[in-house]
Amino acid sequence: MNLQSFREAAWNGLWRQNTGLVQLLGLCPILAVSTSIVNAASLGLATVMVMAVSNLAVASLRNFIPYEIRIPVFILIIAALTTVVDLAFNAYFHDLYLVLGIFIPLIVTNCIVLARVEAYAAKNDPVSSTVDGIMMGLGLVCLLSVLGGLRELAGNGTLFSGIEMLFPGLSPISVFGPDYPGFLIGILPPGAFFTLACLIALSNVIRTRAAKRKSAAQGPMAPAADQPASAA
Amino acid sequence: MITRLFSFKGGVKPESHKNESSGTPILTAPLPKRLVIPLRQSIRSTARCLVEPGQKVLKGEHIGEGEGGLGTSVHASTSGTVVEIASYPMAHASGLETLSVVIEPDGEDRWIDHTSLDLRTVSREEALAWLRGCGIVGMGGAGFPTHVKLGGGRGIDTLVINGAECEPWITCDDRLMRERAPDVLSGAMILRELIGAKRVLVGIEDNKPEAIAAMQTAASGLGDDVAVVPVPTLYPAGGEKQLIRVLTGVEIPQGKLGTDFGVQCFNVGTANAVHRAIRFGEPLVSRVVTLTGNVARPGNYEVLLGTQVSELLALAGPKADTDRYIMGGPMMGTELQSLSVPVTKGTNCIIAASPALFPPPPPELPCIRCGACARACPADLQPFELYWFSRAKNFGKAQEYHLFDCIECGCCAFVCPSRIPLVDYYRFAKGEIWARERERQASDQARERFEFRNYRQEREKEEKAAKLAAKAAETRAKLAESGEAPAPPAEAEDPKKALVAAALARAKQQQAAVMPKNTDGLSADVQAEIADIEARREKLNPQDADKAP
Amino acid sequence: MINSPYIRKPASVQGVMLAVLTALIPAIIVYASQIAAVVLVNLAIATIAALAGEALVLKLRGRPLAPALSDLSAVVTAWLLALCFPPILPWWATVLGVLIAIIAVKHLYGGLGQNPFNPAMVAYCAMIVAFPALMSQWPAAGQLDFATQLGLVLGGARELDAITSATALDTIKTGLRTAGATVQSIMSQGGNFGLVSGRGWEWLAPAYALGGLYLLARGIITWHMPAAFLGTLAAISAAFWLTDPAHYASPLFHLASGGAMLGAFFIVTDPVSGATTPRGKLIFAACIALVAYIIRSFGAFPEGVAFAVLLLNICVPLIDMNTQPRVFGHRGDKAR
Amino acid sequence: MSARYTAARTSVRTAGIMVLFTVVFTALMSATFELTRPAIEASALEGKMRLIREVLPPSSYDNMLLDDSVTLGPTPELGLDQGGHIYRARLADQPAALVMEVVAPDGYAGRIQLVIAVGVDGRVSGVRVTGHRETPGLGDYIDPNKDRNKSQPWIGQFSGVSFTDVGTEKWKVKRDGGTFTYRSGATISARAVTNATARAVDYAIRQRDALFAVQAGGRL
Amino acid sequence: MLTAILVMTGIAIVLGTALGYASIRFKVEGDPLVEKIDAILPQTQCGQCGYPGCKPYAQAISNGEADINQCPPGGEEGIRKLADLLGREVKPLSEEHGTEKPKSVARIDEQVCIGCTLCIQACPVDAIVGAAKQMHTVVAPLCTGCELCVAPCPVDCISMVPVAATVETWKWKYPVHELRSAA
Repeated sequence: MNLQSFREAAWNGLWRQNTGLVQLLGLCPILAVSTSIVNAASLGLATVMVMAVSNLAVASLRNFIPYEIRIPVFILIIAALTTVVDLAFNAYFHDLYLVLGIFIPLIVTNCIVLARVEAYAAKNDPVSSTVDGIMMGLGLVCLLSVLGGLRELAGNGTLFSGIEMLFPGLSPISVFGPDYPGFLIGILPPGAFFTLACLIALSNVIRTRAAKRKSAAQGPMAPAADQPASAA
Repeated sequence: MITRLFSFKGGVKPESHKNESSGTPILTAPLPKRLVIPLRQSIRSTARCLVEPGQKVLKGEHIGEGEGGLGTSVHASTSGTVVEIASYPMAHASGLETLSVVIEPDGEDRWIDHTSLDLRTVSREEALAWLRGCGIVGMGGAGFPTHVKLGGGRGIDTLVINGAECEPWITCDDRLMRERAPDVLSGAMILRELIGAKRVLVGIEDNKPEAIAAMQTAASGLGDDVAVVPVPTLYPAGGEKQLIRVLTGVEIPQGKLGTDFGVQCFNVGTANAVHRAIRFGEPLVSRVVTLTGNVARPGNYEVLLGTQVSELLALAGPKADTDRYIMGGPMMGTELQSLSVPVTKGTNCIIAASPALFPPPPPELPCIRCGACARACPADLQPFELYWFSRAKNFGKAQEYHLFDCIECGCCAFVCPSRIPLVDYYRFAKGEIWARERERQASDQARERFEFRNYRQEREKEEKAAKLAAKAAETRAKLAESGEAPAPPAEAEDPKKALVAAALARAKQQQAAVMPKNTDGLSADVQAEIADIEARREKLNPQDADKAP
Repeated sequence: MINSPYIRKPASVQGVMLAVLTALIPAIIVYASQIAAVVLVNLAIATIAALAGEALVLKLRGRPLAPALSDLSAVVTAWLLALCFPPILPWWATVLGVLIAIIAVKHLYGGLGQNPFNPAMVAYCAMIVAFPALMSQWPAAGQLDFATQLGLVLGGARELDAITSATALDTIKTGLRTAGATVQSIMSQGGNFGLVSGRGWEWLAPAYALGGLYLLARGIITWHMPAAFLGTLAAISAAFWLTDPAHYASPLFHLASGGAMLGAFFIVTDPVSGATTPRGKLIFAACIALVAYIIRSFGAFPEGVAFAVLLLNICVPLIDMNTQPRVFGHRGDKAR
Repeated sequence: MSARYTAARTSVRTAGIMVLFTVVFTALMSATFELTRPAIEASALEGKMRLIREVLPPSSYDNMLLDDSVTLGPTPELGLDQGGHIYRARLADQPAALVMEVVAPDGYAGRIQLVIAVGVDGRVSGVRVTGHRETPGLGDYIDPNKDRNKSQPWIGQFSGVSFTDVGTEKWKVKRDGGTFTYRSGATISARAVTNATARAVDYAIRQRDALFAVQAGGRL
Repeated sequence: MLTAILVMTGIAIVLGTALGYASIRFKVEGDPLVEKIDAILPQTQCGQCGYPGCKPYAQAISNGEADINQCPPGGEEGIRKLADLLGREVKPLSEEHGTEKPKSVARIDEQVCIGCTLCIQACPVDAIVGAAKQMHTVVAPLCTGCELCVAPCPVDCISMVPVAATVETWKWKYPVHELRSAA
């Protein structure tokens, strides 16, 4: 895997095909756990782990998996890896496990993981598949962190609340001071929808601008490559 | 006879503005300098021209033969000379032109021979053919051929005569009923005879007491089953379906004829025309037209069909600030794009509009779904839903919400607080749906023909191959007999190519011959024949253009 | 070229909205004189915020300002919100609520006529969810002087335990959780009750009804929605009250409390987000009353009209689609 | 379709591959489970201990608190319809405190679950909310994690209080004429916790001897 | 641990067998999608898309060989409908396949026609009548305006005449919807 294709995979995962912003996949955990940066990033990292390893496993074994039973086998692999992550969280980050609760096992049903396995790992070599899994996952982590940060900030006026669960000794930052009344809707479920909608709108604005600039630079005949995809 | 009145939902009450023109008696308009008689009197069909330029015609002479089931005859409105048969703008929202016969009156206004028809001696079919020959159509505006409407059958219980005249400003039917009530009722009796109706109901809006009085006086001797019924003034009570509903309680669905429900409805003007056609044998050559609005002398005029609006308007004297003219009423009429359009059988009113009388619509605002349109709709539709669907070009949904039940009466747009031109959207959607239907039919036909052609070519190829194989087998058999080697198969295309080349050469010759229009060498007879043919072609061509698909 | 019809009734959106504003005036007078005069300040704040928000979005969307600003629809939303919010809500909260209504609910969906939800009610719900503490501080009628009210609105101390009181609905709801409490015992002990409902507040109900009757007379709203809403609310509360008068408040209490009258005549009847067919209107309003009663009696919030309106807003397409009126002539030939 | 791919052959082949994958990955899962079991159990224990530490200082006892428990049947005094547990803290084999599971049934949105530690002297050592459904941002200040006032959480006012400092008739929220504060707009949550605390202290004082008398792991 | 593996193996056997069996047994043949695409195409049969008729083009789209923007007579609306049907992005008409033109019909200049029948053979919908060495004429209502007859004519006597609106085919325009500022 050369630098060029690595860069390509990173760009795809982090921005162009961002799972949350563009593909709108896996919204259930995105919305449910993004109440704070720590929660959001933790679940995101768990997903990265599952994605990277499942992509690696599927890409390595892809020649042994018949077409007819590929979905059950993929699910089996993902489920096994998720269970491993779930148990590991339970054992070593117990407090976080209590917070993230149901959402770690739910990684199994996260469309992002199965989508990347089916669309990428099943057709590519193990190294680039692993990179793709990591980059797609990191794209999700970035989105989740921003979402979590914004919601936390709006709802509580803090950042990194719950950091002590990961790194004992560190403490959250109170941005607006103790008198902040708290725009509570931010950390309630509707706030997740509003914030994600705003982020998607923002990303679409950026993409449209970029496409316009690109087509202006290349002349009117250039195809608009970075058109934001319509909501699936 | 006491008639129980029903009501329809919705409706609006615009200011009537009837007094402007209803006060003075019907005047006969002077003979115009020129008559432009369109061969197409309604959008349904065009009549075939029976005259040619230079021909002298008498008043009432047949100049156009109706074609097809919905065609009616066209007649010369006065005596004179046909000067031209050419395309002239017609009174239609499109402003398109149509083939018209232009007659220069000779000033004598001499009638062709005409006699009355004794209904007792002729069959129903003959009577209907007579009306068709006299060019009688509905005079309420739509111009539907009367004989077609009458031909529906005899199981009719009620004949409704429509004297409601619900549109503001128009008073031609009002004046007609005041002045010629016996004629109108005589026509009604003939119509009743022809459809065998048990009773006749004349519906007149109660804002025309004089007309009601005149008609009641005239009807007093006609028996119990002829009644003149005042109906509440509520636009569009004069809509055919609405009037039938008010008088009989029967609702006629879209696409259905009154005949199926035992009701038939005719305009008072039509009844008058039927009276003249049967009792005197006069074809329909004139009608009463209201000239009103921003004019000095509003009133009603008996106008020859084909009189151009510009000439007619001079009688009423439009005021200086008139900015446009509306043909028909302000609720359903059309703005005239040219003043050279002629009066046709369906022209009931010409309104001179000024910004003061008809202010331009204020800016349009978004629909707030207030439902005022739904409350005003006489067809019980949800106009705002139709508007959303039409605007979004979601025609399937629009049809599902009964777009074609809309009678385009304009009530919804009249009441809309957002001043949305709702009816424009419905007209657009209907036109688009019709156009798509035509396109779909054309494409289905093309697909079918394409597939058949492929099938045919395949079959021909197979047949040819079979034939060739048979022939080859035969030849081989022969050769086997004679012991000769088979000759190489001749180039199949060759002879054809040669033929084409020869034809090409001939054509080039011909073209060279045609190009300089080499007619010098021909005899006078032949030249005359050529000229004749050319003239005929000239004459045919404009009509072709009008008929083009 | 202009097509027919060439004449129009002198009706306008502005006129409709003006009538709604006029209809609110009796209630505003009662509110200002009986409960808290500061509501007038809130109305002004909300109006300014609404117009400014509307102008801002129109500018961003590249739309002309004048027609949208002059149609007064933003002012109607602003007034309704100012009347729904607690009168001593800080000014910034009022502004925020109004901006949510105008920007997020009205313009993000395409502006006037396009919003599937009632802007005022979405904003109200968003505020009560986001700032439950602020949104549940109501002054006891006539206990605060104007200067204190104004001070609370414009900022300053919010240690309010002594001067605020729960609304009548809230008092009944929370009171009933104490063992042995009955509606009668709660109403007789609390000083905040009048004849049938909250002291002072109960006079708002007839004032709203008066405005509603004006709208009915003007033909701005039809009878369907208020009748169905109030009828259903009365019927269902009567049913519960008759079975257990100790634990369910009377129909009169329900009709005179909270947002019942305001909802019946001004909120439920919002044409943009409500049902439009005659039968649909009846179903829509009746279901709102039903859901509102359920939330009031069994839900987590003391007042449920706003949530009920939003829930039913979602159902409007379904209701409208299935209640299309019979079109002229589509009955067959059944002459009466 | 060649004879190689009949339905029966394909079925056997796919089943075989399925089994192979299943065995490998199930083994992986099982192995991880076995590997992490001790850590998970330790974490669960640690979780409980931390909660107890929050209501009872570790210095005040020296026994294995979690092993020294009493199982209660339905106990209306503590709001325990289904029964619960009480842990006994001892210092040098002498009774030191009771850590009780308590339920306040009359929260605004249903039951509020509490853990209350009461010393042998009847003094509250600490109160923590372990489960509730109070309105977010309004009634949830009873949970110190949700309490906006981090330096002096509302629940802290019960620490170190006994019936001798605050009489039973004053062990109420201020609105009901007692000593304990509450936040405006959410009296009910505070009232429920306060009343439950009072009942728990009363129960601890009255049943103290009986409770300490029961054998470890026994029932009362 | 053994129980877990045994249970999972049992499930795997059942699922694997069932799936393998189903994959052979329930194989779907044929593609009704082609018909749906064909219904959207204008049936001009002009071949501008690069396929010999609308049906072959429909087949090609369905197979993923052709793009949806190769049909000039269908125009933008056709592309939009195809995009809707296939769940793809709308894209502008591909210029190499031609441009959208107003509907026209072929007209044979009868003075010049030599009766070679080449146009008759070229017409995909049999809309030209005539016989060898006889004058030909176009049956206008059947003509799809595909222009395929124009090129083969050896004497260039065929011209495309745009179809003019008549009272029957005239349509009301889409109402101009603009928000003007109040005066």
